Amino acid sequence: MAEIVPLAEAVNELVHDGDTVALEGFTHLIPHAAGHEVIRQERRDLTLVRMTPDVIYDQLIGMDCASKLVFSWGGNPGVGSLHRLRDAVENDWPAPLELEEHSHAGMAAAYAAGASNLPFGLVRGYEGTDLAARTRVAWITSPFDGEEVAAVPAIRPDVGIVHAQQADEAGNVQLWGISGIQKEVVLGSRRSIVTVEEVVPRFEPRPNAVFLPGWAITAVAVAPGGAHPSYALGYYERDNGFYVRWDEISRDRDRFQEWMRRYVLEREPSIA
Amino acid sequence: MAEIVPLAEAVNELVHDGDTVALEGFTHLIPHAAGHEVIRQERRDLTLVRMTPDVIYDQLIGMDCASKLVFSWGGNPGVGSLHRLRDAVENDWPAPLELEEHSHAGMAAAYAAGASNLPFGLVRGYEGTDLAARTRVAWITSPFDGEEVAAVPAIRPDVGIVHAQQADEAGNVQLWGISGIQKEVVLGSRRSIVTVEEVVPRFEPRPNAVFLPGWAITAVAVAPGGAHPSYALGYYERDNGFYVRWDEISRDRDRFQEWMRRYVLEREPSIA
Amino acid sequence: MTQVETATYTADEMMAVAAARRLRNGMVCFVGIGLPSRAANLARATHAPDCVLIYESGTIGAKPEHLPLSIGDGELAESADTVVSVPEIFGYWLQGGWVDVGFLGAAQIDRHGNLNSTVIGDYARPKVRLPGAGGAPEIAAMCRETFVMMRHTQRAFVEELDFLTTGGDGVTCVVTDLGVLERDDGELTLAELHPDVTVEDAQEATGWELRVAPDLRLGPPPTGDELEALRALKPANEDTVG
Amino acid sequence: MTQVETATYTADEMMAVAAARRLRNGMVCFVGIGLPSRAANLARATHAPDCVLIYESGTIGAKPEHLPLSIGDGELAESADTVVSVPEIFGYWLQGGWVDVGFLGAAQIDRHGNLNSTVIGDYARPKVRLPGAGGAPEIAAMCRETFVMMRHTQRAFVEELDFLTTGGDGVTCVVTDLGVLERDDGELTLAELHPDVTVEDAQEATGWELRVAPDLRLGPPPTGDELEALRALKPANEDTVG
Repeated sequence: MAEIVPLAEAVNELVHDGDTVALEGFTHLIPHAAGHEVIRQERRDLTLVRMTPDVIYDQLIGMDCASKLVFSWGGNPGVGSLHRLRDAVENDWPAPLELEEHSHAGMAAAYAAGASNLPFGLVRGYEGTDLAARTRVAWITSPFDGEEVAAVPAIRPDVGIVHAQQADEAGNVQLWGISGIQKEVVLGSRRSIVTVEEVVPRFEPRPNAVFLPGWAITAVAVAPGGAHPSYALGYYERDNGFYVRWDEISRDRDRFQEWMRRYVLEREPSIA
Repeated sequence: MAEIVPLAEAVNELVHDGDTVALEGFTHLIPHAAGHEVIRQERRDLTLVRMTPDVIYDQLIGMDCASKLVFSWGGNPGVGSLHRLRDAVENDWPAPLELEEHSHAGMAAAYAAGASNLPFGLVRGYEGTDLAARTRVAWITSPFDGEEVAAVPAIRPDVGIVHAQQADEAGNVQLWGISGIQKEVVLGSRRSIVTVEEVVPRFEPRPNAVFLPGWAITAVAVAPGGAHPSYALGYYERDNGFYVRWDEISRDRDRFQEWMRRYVLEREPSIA
Repeated sequence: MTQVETATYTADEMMAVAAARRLRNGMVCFVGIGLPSRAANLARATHAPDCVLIYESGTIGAKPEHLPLSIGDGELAESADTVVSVPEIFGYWLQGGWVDVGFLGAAQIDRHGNLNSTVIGDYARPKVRLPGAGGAPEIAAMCRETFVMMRHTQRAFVEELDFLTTGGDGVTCVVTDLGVLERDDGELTLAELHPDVTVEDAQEATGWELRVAPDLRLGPPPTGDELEALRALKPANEDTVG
Repeated sequence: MTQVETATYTADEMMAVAAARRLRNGMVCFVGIGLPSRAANLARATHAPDCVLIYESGTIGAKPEHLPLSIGDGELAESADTVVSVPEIFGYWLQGGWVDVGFLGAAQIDRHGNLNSTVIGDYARPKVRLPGAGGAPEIAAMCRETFVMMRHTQRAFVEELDFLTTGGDGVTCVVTDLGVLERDDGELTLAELHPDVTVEDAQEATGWELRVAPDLRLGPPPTGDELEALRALKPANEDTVG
């Protein structure tokens, strides 16, 4: 049964140096507040996993939390490059960053395999691309009809972190709108943290909602605005302007560090 | 785009002798009306596929529509045996019935593989059981960690048939409540028929609803009460008494045939 | 509190009570219809209100007020925390490793807890064709432990199964209408007797030489509360059925 | 009808119009953000109102009134027929074979339609690290056909890719700001020129010797309706962005 605990406590207890950590969110409900807490607690040598690493991963990488990134699309959506990610890959700053990259379809199959407790997932893909030689993929021949499909190793992070709209007192969680890969991450990770906008007495049933029972979550932490500058459907909209400003802030190492000091390091656990 | 057509026309055009046909419904929304139409049109030599064949499959088998059954649990839920199924397997009446049986987990993975256009699905199971020698299963060694898992061949029926609560004028379909394996069947079949309780101007968004776009369906047919004696959440309840009565009706070959003549063969397309 | 006649109760009622007592509050249970569902809902109505019931139809956290007659009864969906697809319930939830206890029945069981729910007689030409595996093989393989509920007869508790549908390694206890068998050193061993049942009764109903635990327990009879709760658990429209 | 200045339009506008014209009503399109999304929504606003837009965030049948800035914009979810998980959108819908047209961009393309969106320079020590594959490889492999939209430059239309991210076999046409290339006998061939563009302009912007179709077409300029619809397609909160 998930305990409702302060975010700082959840990160302190559940995220360790060297862990494989997936802070997921497919363009919605991105767990920024949790990522900032990981930065404040100076976790190091993490293998960061995410289909669409964007601003919060740029921040984690620029603050030297990660030694490896497993991903399928790394950019600032609608804006352009992630400058801190590029600086790490192109110039080893602040440290070298090992990459394991996939396609979205491959990574989605790998997450689903992890949630299903299977050693690998299957996907029609990778063949004939240069990606195949640069990532973990293998070919499997169908024992029934001889057809070949690609196999990708299951993703089973040490810690899965997602943001949701609501929890109830028992630590159950409900999220709605674009739900991306969040269910798979929570179910496929050894430990999980879900930050939520608020705790409500009971959930209102909603179309396209994902319910995550408290007994499948390790810790729930209340973090209002915890997805900002991403959005939480029904709570606040995407701060598109921030994504544009991030392009400028993150281009320069000094300006990036100054911003992080001011808006993340010197802040109490809350949104930046 | 799905056409809204009379049920008799849909069955006549889309279900052929010798086809592999899945009339699915996991204890809810079982497509009885469509099954009766298949019986009336005297389809023969069908390979019938269903996780939980119950009364409507008993009727199809007893009326000599099928030469093979692919399934994982065949019984009269809450009551007992399917006497027509047993008579076919135990005494070859009205004809021998070949069986390919699976576990629920295996068959669910096979349907999901079919919907995913993959040659096979993966499941932890079958090992150490007598089932393994009696069904289509193979073992695959993970190329990443050497672990073994079972592979089951994808299910891709010629025709998938399900019942749903509502369609709209464009042939889109919405169903809700227990949705079982219906999405996988419609998406994984070469052709599909969806019977619905009614056509509505527009769908009300609902929790736990499954939306099937008209462009993924071959034909939609209006069949009010078309799940009876199964139920359609929001429309009518399960006729538990019928399932009990079926036990008596179906025990005796003559009584069964008389019942089928009276309530199915001599009726117009509608519920029995 | 109403007065319940506790002096008379049926063997099936004792079986349901004994099984329900084994569920601890908060456990996540994967439940089949029939005896298992009755026992799990009794536990929820008595000492384990926060037991989480999962049915293979995809209902998670079902809280039925009436006993479901099928795993797909509408009340299961309407009272559930959420309803997921069948591939998801088996893939993410059962195989994913989230279930504490699986609750099964079967037609035959052997001393190792292996189960047959496929055929009596030869597979190709069976004397009785049974419904088949359903969810049982993976429930027994993937839950932390599996409880079996069966009426105790020589025909059911056999030296050799006609067909091995479900491997018994995960079966930790078998609750019958005579008592409870628990796994000891790999073999199902008589660990508890219901009131007024003897070791000889149990041996007589068992098709193999039944081991008896040195610390054989005598299970207490149903309490008034248990019987009252059990008898209040009626199917939604029993009239129609009966 | 309002008066729209059709005499002046940008090359990007022409590109969007030319791409939109290629979508037929009722087509199911798997759409990326940016140029493809703009063109697909223009088609929906003009001649193809029943085009079905699928975004990889899991929104099926999205009908945004504003141009989404990311594939996950709230309006996509709120206007969609349904929202499914990311494994489902790629597994059941894209890989399942339900999509008519995939709509992609890229950093580099070669004469066979192969695409690079991974790196410029060497993979291990890149000059420019690009975002990576995203959904592109499977979109190009699984859709019935794939349209590519790219601005036409020597840096983008190259003799040899720095990295082959996405195989080009399914790419049937490439819409640029200069014209349209179509696959002929396996090779992308100049099939249509936008107004005021010459074959020489296109050749100059292409890093390989560009084949020209014998029946090279001259595409008509945007109509007033097209331009009006295109210019009405604004991001939800462009102010914030600009």
